[in-house]
Amino acid sequence: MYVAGIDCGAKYVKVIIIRNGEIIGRGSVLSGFDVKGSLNEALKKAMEQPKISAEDLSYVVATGTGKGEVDFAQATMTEVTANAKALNFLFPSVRTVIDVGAEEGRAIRINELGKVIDFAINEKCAAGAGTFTETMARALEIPLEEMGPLSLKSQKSVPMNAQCAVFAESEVVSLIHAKHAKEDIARAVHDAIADRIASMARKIGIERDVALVGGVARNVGFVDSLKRDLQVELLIPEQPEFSCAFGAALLAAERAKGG
Amino acid sequence: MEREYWRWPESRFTAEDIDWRKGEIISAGVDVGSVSSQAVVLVDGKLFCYSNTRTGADSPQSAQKAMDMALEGTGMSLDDIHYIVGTGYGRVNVPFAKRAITEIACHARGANFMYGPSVRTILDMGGQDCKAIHCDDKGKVTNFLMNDKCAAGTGRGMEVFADLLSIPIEEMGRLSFQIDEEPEPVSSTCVIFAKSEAVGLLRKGWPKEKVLAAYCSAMAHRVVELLERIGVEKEFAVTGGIAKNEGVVKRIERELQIKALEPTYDTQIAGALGAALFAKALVEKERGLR
Amino acid sequence: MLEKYKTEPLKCWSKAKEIRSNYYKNYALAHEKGGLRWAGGAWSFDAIPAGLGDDVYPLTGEPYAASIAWNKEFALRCHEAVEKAGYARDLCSYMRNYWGSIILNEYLFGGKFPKPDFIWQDHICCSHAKWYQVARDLEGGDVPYFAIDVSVGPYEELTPSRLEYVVGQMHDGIEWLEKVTGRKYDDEKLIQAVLNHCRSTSLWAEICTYNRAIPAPLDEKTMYSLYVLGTLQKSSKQVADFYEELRDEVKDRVERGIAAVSNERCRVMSDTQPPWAFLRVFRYLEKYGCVSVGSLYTFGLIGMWEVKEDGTWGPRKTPQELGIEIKDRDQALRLLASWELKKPEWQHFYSPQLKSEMMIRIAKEWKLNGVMLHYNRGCEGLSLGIAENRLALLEAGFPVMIFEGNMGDEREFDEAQTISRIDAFMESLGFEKLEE
Amino acid sequence: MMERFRQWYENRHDYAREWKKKTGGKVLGYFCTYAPEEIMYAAGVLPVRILGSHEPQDVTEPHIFGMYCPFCRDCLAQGLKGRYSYLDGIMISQSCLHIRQAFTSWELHIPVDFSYYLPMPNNVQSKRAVPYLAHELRAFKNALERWMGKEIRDEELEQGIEIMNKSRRLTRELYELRKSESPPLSGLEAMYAVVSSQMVDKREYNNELEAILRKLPQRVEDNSAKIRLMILGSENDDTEFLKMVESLGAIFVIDDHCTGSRYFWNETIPNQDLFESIATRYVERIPCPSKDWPVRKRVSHIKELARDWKAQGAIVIQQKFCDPHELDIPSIIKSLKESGIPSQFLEFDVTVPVGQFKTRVEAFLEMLRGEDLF
Repeated sequence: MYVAGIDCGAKYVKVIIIRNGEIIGRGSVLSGFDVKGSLNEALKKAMEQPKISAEDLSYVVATGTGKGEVDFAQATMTEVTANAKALNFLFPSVRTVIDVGAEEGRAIRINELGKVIDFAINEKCAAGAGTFTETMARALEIPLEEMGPLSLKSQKSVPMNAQCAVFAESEVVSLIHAKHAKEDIARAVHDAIADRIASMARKIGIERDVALVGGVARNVGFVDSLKRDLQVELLIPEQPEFSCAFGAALLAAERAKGG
Repeated sequence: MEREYWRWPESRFTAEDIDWRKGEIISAGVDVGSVSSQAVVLVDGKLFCYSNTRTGADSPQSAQKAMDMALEGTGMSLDDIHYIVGTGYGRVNVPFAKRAITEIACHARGANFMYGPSVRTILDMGGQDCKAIHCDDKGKVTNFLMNDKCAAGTGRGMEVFADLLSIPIEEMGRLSFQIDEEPEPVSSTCVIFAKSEAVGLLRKGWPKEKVLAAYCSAMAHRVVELLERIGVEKEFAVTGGIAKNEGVVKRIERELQIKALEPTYDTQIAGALGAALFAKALVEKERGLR
Repeated sequence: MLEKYKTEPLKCWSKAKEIRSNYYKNYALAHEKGGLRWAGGAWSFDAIPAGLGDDVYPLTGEPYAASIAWNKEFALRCHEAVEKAGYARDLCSYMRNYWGSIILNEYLFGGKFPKPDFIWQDHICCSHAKWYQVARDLEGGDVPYFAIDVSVGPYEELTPSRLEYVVGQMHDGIEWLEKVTGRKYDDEKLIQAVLNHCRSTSLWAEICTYNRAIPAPLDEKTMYSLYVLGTLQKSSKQVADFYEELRDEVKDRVERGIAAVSNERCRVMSDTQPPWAFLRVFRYLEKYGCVSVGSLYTFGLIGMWEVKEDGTWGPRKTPQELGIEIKDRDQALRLLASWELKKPEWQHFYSPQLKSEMMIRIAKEWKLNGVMLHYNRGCEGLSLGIAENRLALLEAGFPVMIFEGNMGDEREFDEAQTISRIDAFMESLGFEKLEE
Repeated sequence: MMERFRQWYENRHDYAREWKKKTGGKVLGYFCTYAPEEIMYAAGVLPVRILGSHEPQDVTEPHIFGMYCPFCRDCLAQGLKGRYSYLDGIMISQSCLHIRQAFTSWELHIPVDFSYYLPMPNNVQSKRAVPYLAHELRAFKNALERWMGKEIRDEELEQGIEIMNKSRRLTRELYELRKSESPPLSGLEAMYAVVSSQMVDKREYNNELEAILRKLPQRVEDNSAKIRLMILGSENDDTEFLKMVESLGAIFVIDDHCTGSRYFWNETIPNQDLFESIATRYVERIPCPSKDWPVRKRVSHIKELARDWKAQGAIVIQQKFCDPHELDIPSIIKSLKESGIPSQFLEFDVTVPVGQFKTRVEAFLEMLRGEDLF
């Protein structure tokens, strides 16, 4: 029996297909503005490997900002619950989940059963972590994927206002003109985002173990800054951006069994 | 490689009718802004050549690049220039400049040259900040106001939208009028809010042009708020990169019910031009001419 | 959708609407009747100017500004007018709506903004006395202004000297009122107004107690339209009488099992003023069978409470009920001051703990499943200590969801995000949508 | 010459710890300059103002909602990070709601022996304010007596008043020197002096300042060509900002801050009832805007300062979200303009975007300088 979890995120559509608790297919596609089109494409990608067709899916659960677009889903769930489910399955010891995406960040406290105890989502004024790194990479004239490794070379912390991405940007411009080294600025950018995320996570209290998921978890510079800030080890699943989709797939599996 | 929609085309210009070797005073201004840099060279106060280029992560290099590009093919070298004034965010990092003067003073002075002495209110929309400047008939600043924090990032915001919509930045103004009727503006407070609103609208099926119109009018609205706080005295002119975006400028004019003066030069060079004019005055001072 | 309970509209509804609309009309038309107009906050002691005569009409700033917030187009014009005048956009949004209405010279209910004959204010937060200081500037600088400072600490620490400070200012205020209006002050009218004040506020608390019932006879969205009368003129006989009528109706609804939300199965409370332009958020809760039964804000801004013998909260006994006879001005003022200083929604200005205790009490006594806190960027007074309240509620075992917004400036509210938070919160409480 | 003040400011915590070791006394942290330090000195405790550190922080989000001013959050962060672990007590004298939250959260999460809320009246223009505050000051004294386990006698109160008055007098003398055509000290130095006086034993501060005042007139410092600026607004100990401005050919000659002149301007004039004397001082001092109503008394005071110290321009700063100042600034800017003093407004956070502010200030100075390049 095949089931799927679909995460219609701000930037990507991600699909996970599982059978008997095992991931057998995944697909990720830039969502663009034609969400339905991207959705079909991502689904197609995910079904390539197991060589199945949409009719073979006995249950589909959708999550993410665009979950309403998945009209063939039997159920929907929020990213908060999806993450809780996924991480409880992957790392049963996890009590705090931090999820950082392109636009939104969230922190979730869960118990040993994966039940959500408390959660926080970044406020309007602290949005845009992902976008911020992108524009800053541009200002520094380096490819986005080099931002992380570059910042690891820095030995110096440059304080920067953290709350708002736009204010932070004007500080970055000042730093550039004050001739700070690129690696120090890259680190300052990551420190600022980490600071913002940590601030939100502290709201719900950091209880170990702590997991980090979402696309930004792939940025080694950010991970380093966040670890330093929170003073905890971070468990990061292999494909951290698929965590919500996986959580949704887990729910789909339960439902399919008649749970 | 992916197309970089956000990038303004670079440009340069030389006045073919001027023989710089006959000039008494050769002065230059270099404006290193947060997004773009310009160099302007004047020969006896007449515009001889200029360049408009992208600012990199290293301001001295950006200054050098702008200067090299302006001088390209003119036969003039740095040593031929009597005085250089630096301006813009990176003004103190212009290695060959003798003095730094703020972009606020330079834009007023440059606008006075570009638009004539009747200019009283200048709106300079740059990459990071937006400034409303009052000046007298000589282009001397009498008052100025900068955007509040929440309205920062005007120029960068346009770039974000160019990317988001995959529309070349220089096309944005024109396209923003290809709509049936003016939509409600998106959030006028903040670039980040505006972007997330725009994504929502696009997913709802709004055509790109309409989203663009909503953003341009939000920007215009935000700028008008700034202008109204300082007051708009005639004549009114717009300088800086976004002056090239008719989608914003026309909407500002519509809201203010005032027509902005028509530019005869590349509006982005106003700062460097003002700096070059100040450089000329400084040479005259040095030579005891004033 | 599953309908567990019967519901029916409130019979008093149209009367509440009528009182409100007459109130705004009377203020505008006061001069035509030879009367006086005064402006001030909803926290000001409106019983005191009542001693100037029956033809003295108030305009309280907060409810007026909240009405503006309902009208998005007008509100936005107000904000922009205020920003243009050089005032910061992060200031109290009620205050900005109110100033905007003066600057634009437009009265929300038609015509030009009616200039008050005097300002009668009190000072509770950083903005209150300053609000009308600026309003006076905007009105041309010639409106007589008086404000009373009530910042004497929490009620449980009230001392004779602290009370004296407030009462002293009240006495000064009456002298001042006589001077600026040229009218003779009538103590008998003051006494009546004080009694009405106590009656209104005690009755409102009683009305709120009926919401302990399952199903709740009122939902918070409805309560907003009812408690507001207390912010307009709680010292008027009309408001006190209305609350009596409403009390009877709500009591009857409980007896007959009439619900505000027919599928009620989850009960929450909110906190602080809601984002007025987005009350549909409360409607959205109903998709989950969730009802907000009130908040410390709706219960304790107008309602006066005390701990009853059984340890639960009940309406504070009025002087009438206690058989106290008010004989003179001084006694009336003392009574009024000490009555008001016990306002629940005032205590937390001194310590978030005092508020947390009251909120936990409500959560227990009103049998709540969770709490939705509105982190209100529009009001620094009522958002004071809200983060600590959140921690205390969690500690006490009540799940909490927070959402950021602004009561009067819709630019600071993100509706889509708030809806998705509600989804996540409901999921975490174990509820699924009853309908799509 | 004035290095000591900077050292005290930068090593405030070491100073306090040393002081405790040396004297065996108690240190009482206070949150707002309405705190009656006279009574604390009379009680033999060291009053220390709790201030922030100007570093970005991420520990206060669970406790204070982000719409309150960065300063109050910065203050609380210092407590949460344990930097004030030597405090034996804390107190606040009522002023704005923002800083009140730093106090109430501190009370909850960083317990100390002694914690006191003094409900300083807000209606300082009412005749009821002095008798009421005198009463509250007595209550505060009683609380201190209970805490310290000793009586506070009138002589001690008189001494407390004298310690405070002396530091006020001396600091005013220091400020008088800034009226000179070429002020012998920078605005930054003046700021270090005043802010450090909020952190150290005033007796020690008085001795240091007395010595400096003897030497200062001989100091050779040519500041005559600099643009004379006034700085005013909310709490400000942003030394980096002052340094930046004064590096651009300007000098701050006068201020109106609670970390500046507003703190020490008025003296306590002792009369028969010492509590009433102290109450009168705090009721009549140059007000924080949160207490400046119905009349805005501070506006005319600011204009006088600008006139007497010959300020050519004013920099008006405000902590982000500081409502009391936001409510006065438009009227201050207007009134300065009417008396021919241009101003430049800047919104402060824990850290400021130096590049952008530098441009604004430089352009402002260019305008004031009016160099003829036209």
